[in-house]
Amino acid sequence: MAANKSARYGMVIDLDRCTGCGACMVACAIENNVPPANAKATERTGITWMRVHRLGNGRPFPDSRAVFFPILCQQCGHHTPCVAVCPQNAVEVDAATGIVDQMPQRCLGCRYCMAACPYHARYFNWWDPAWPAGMEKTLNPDVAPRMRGVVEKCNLCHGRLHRAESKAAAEGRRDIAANDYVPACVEACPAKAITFGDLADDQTEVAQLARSEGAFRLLEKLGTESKVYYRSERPWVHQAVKSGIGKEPQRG
Amino acid sequence: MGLGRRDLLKLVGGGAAGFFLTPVPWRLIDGVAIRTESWPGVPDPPRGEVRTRYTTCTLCPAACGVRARCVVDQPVSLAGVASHPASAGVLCPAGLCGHHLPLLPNRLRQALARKGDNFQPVGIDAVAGAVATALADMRQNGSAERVAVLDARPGRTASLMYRRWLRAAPNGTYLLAPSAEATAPMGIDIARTGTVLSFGAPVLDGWGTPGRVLEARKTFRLIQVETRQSRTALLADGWLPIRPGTEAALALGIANVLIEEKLYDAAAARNASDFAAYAALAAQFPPQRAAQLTGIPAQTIIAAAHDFVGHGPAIAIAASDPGGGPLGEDEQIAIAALNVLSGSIGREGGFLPRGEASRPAGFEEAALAPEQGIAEVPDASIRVLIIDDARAAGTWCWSAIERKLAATHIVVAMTEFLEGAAQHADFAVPAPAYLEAGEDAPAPPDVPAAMFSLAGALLKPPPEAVDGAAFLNQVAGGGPALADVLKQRVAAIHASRRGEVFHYADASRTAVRDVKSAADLWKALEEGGCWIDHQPTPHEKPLFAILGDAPDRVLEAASGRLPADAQFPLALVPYGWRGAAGGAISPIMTKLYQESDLRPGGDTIELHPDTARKYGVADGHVAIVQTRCGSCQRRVRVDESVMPGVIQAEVGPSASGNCRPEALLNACGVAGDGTWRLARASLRRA
Amino acid sequence: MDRSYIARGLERCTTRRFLMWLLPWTLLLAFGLYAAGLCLFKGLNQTNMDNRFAFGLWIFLDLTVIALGAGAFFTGFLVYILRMHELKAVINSAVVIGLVCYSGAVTVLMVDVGQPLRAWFTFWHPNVHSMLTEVTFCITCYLTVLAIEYLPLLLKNRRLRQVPSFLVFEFELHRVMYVLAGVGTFLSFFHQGSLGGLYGVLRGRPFAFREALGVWPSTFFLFVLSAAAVGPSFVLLTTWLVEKITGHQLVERTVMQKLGRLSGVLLIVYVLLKTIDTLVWMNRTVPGEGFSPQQFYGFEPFGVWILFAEIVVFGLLPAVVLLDARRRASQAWLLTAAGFACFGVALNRFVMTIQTLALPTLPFDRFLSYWPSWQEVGTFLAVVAYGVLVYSLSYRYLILFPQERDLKAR
Amino acid sequence: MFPWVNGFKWDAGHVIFLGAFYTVVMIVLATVVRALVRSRHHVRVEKVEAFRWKQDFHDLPARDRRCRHELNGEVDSRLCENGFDCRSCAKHPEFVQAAAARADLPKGELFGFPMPLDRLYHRGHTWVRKEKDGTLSVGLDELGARLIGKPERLDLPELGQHLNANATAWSAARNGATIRVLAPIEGTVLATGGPDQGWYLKLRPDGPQPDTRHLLRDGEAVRWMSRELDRLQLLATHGACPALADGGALVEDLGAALPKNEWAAVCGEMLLEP
Repeated sequence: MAANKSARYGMVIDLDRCTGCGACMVACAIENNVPPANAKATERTGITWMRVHRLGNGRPFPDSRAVFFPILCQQCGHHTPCVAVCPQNAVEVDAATGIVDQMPQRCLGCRYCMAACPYHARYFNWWDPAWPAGMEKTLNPDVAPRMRGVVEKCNLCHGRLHRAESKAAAEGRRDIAANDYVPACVEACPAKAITFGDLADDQTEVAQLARSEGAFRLLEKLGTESKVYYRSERPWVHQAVKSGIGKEPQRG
Repeated sequence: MGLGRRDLLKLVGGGAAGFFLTPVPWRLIDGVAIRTESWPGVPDPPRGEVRTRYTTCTLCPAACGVRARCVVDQPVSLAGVASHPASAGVLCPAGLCGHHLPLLPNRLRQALARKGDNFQPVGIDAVAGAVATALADMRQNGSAERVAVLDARPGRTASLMYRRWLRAAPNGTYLLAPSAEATAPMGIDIARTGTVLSFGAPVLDGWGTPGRVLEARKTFRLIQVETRQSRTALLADGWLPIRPGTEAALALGIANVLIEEKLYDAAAARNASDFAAYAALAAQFPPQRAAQLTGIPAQTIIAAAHDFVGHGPAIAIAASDPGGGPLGEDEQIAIAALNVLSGSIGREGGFLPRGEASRPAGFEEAALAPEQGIAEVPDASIRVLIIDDARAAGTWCWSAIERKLAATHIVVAMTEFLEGAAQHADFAVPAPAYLEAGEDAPAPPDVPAAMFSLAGALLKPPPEAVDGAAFLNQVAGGGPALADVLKQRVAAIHASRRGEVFHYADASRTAVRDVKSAADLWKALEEGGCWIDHQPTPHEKPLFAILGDAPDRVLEAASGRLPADAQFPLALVPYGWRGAAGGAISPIMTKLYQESDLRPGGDTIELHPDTARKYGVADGHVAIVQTRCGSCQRRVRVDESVMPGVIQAEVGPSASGNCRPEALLNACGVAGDGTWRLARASLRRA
Repeated sequence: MDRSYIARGLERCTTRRFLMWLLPWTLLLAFGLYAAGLCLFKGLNQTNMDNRFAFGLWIFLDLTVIALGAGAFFTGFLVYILRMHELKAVINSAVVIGLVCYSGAVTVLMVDVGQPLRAWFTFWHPNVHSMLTEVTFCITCYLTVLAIEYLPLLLKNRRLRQVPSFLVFEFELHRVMYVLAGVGTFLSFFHQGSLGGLYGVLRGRPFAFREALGVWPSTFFLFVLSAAAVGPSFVLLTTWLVEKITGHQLVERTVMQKLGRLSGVLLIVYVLLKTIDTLVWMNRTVPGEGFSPQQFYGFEPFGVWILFAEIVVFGLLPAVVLLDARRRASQAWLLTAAGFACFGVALNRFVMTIQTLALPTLPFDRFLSYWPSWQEVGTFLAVVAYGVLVYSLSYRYLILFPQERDLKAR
Repeated sequence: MFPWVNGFKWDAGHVIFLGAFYTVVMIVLATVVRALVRSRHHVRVEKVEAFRWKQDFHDLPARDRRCRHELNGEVDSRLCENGFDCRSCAKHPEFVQAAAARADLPKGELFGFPMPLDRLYHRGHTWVRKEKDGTLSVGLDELGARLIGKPERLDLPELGQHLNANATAWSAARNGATIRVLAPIEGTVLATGGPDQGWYLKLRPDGPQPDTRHLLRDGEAVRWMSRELDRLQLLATHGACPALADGGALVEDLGAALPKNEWAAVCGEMLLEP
């Protein structure tokens, strides 16, 4: 995969392997300096770039089944909903990587992009980012914390991409090595449910998985060409995804 | 003159206008835009040299390898160690943010002594003094009361030191935590297992060594027997939603099928001295009866039995759930017996006897106090109780321990936080936190091969903090330091010339016999490595009794733990998740239970819609759960996946923070053997 | 005592009574400013908005208020461009209403964004493809225009016009008013439209997304039309309200009916196009995005009734009434119809903003509920109070209704 | 925003959008600046009073802007467009010719309301009298005098100041209101009098033969005055005041008779101040 030849980084998440442990969410928060919840925060005001949802089959005990659905920015590749709406170009699609990048330093917090995102993958800083006293020491030096009142979201661990790029540069390589750039959630997943890589390169495992039987994307018909694929062998999961909205979730 | 002034004004005005036509002011504004990034409330991450250091996780018995990314000396993120022989490059959520624990604001930084209901600062020597005088007093009038160490993390070198110290102490008693996983007598050769029949063990959600288990998941079939639709149940190949407290009945039901249909391993059965008695017991539980008791259709039971032995090697496990507590001893017997039938004991893909890293001289079993369960100690018999790592004891029922204490007693808690059992202690002694203690990690409970890894300290502990060994030395007035004993042990391992060293940094392995000196081995382990013995080879299967002395107790257990009770019609099923069920956790964990609904949280109960309707509560209501032993208040979540007539209650952190697990655990009541898995309960809206 | 500030020949209540009237509104304003202050200094966590309900009460009311404020540009357009002189009777009042609505809306928007200090970024790094950019540019420009249009009214104050330069400036401004009216119309057309586009472009919100006509979604034009349609109605209602409160007749009845008729004509066109749009949306847009329209109306309380209410009860009905000269002649019918028309457009804005966000888009989504916090309500009340105060002061000291004196003389 | 600011692209979108934006800004700016410049100019050349009258006249209700020839019965209905300055009116001479035939001898009073015909009347209730010495005296007519009565303060122009027709000649303050009185004709102030002298100003006309075509005379003046009395009565009765209570004789001092606000309004109406 290459940073200069235009790559299309994406991932395939195997829903049949995801145990819903939440390691990805924790690893993501640590990697990207996402602050702990304010005491008043709820599951609707928190910040979870990576968030694992639970989708039930809507049938009662003992036939009820559920699957865990990790949702992160789907990195839409075609009329990316959030990019077009941002009034001050705070969202950009990086041509080299295909990553949809949010620039918090330019965001004024109008939240239009959040209304635009059908995957609810964007999060607003409702509070000042606060770590318990002394815990600022544990912040990742590669990522700047965001201020109150701006929107943020998953950028496939930009810090790690830069690290990989500078490493490649230091070693005089033009392309970054596949295993040098792995987002925190992918690295952390105990079940190895997430496969990450360059979708543009047919040789990569991720590209093949994305084309494999049982792979699908959310809201495919919107034509957003998202670069996050899911796969499951379970027919009811495909059913539930096709039938779209309209089912109350089992939890919450 | 006036004219002059006008000209001047014109000049200034024109100049100003002209200035605004140049890029300069706009450039300035652009700069200002960037400046707005610096905002009072936003902390600035510390910069500095970035290093990678290695250690071993001691937050749970899994002892996963840890790769720490440090800025200078401060870890900023933790990750697994790729291809680690046990953890296979995996850390659990709790492990991923373990580096936050030493920095938590509620960290205990000096010794405290109880005064009435609250604590006051006190010197550690004063604590040691108090213990010493108590011991002296006991020695003097040779009382029958005991000195006990309750070890939340048995199997460490420090545990050995406790046991040796207790041997010398009056009626020294070494107690295992009620739900200690680490003490399993046999490891599991999971990589080669064909079928796992799990009775409520959170196989895929923090059981044994997660990395190892999840890696093997591709190859074994999983049948989950559990009341709750746990994460494991969701991903299992088969889920048997069982009526609470009837696990033994199902085990015997399955045994019945296997014996009736001659599907069991006759050879293995021959090694059991009391197989006939066992068969007779099983005969009392034909599928229909088992079905009645467990609520699982007879056909399903029969199918499960076939499934179980269909793809060998097949193991049946009944490990504990950190919140739900272990199954009762008798259930465990009934379940373990299935392994006799499947012949999985002592064979590849089944249970293999666990090896142990060589011990230094002076730590032979004979020189140590025996390991005992709390149940084995008579009530009101403990005069001095020292609890090691009380934080990990966050999910013990204090009532189980309390009843063992003598009328006059001293309870000393070695702990990093005033959490869990420590809240009940007379003295709380600050202990080094995770990443601060230079200690060893016990071999993972499910790994058959002996393992030994150092959990090297990445951080300096607070000046006041002392580890358990040092404290006991202070009490006894002298003794070896933990570090020295560790060195001795490494030397012993080196001397044994067995096994190999796995280096975290480059995933390479070196045979111990190729390691020049004990010092080199120590260095290798301290820089990040673990010693692992060869896989133990299957050996001659010894004679043993399945039911031991407890056939009628097993029968009783199998007839159902929860007799119907008009006053308390519901079954209360507590459960927890490893790493968060205990006391203090990283604030980042709020992502899991507060900022998302991934984990219900320790302030909720889950009910089936019908149950909720029946008791007049709805989603979001606050309800009071009442049992014979106590009650607790929790928010209701209605969930169709819950078994009707069951209250699921999570033991863990909660967004509201006002809910401590004790309230629930004590409400659960404690069985004689110190387990608290189930209770009869009633429900009403608060 | 402030006699000398009040134009000669206008009857106004005593200063004391006037102050008594101002008092409660001032208190309300103070309270609202406190609420807004909380949101500004403590952050938007003071509101009940959240990541899923990213927009709430404020955006809904902004859209509504701006739609109602459209009377300013539309009346201006009719008077200065189409030369409908009889509407001169309400133009001044319309300008004040417009000023109040727009300045109020912009203020609330300032509180609504997370980083008001960076509001100017939109001008600095404009993304010309964003509807919000269009809105921001147009509204700020138009607010300036409104301020300039308000100036002559102010300068015409009996005291101020004693100052020679004011007098002359007012005279000169008045002569170029048609230019400003033209610019205002241009700007209003675009921002009313882009306000509609705001939600129409949201491909990710199938409930709001509409097919594009040229570079704009159909909602762009529907919003322009509906705004123009209710503008006169709202002017009509306010005029009537002021008459009721002050007890003076302010404009000829014929003017009111004229306004009503204008509303009716535009409204009927709007209802027609809205119906077509809805049909296209149901049969083409929604299925194309992999949903079925029923799915959106399956969640109580937002059933199909809301669609019916919006188009028929509060659209077609008032339009028909306003177009019927006999009904129009009756004050009761006229005002009720105008009221319905305004409510209908408010309902439309509500559906576009609140209902859109409440609806789930993913299989594991829930239908969300949202209730504004007191800080949100307070902030909006501040705008209401501010509006009432500005209008009251203008009514007392400026000449909002040129016909008033003559009607009194009769 | 600008080519040198980060994010700007020379694509159609930017060019069109920002182009339109700058155009709008320019137009608005230009309009305002123009208005400012022009007004500044006018202030400098003292056209203020002219503008004031222009506006006042524009703001007068239609019924107060009737053409003198309508009052005179020469035409059914005609509105004045020249601010009552017939000298700049194209139609005026035609009317005069047409009326020339009709000659009548009115008497110098109207239901006991003195109306000396030795002077010319202005519609702002002032009169002009040519004196022997060629100067012009200016005063309030009987109606005006009774309206204003004894002012508490009187702001008379300085000597030597030049007045234009329809500019503010002087203003009188009473009952907390100021009433401005229009100059009937242009000229330079030679002397100032007051209510007691019977005249207010003595003016030197601009030319040897001052043009007084715009002023009312003889019968025309009488007819106008009678209409003015009707108007006053209308206003007064509207305010329910004792103006003509005793069978038509106008009270001596309306300023005292009417309630303050009422009085101010009536003065405004009668003295052509909107």
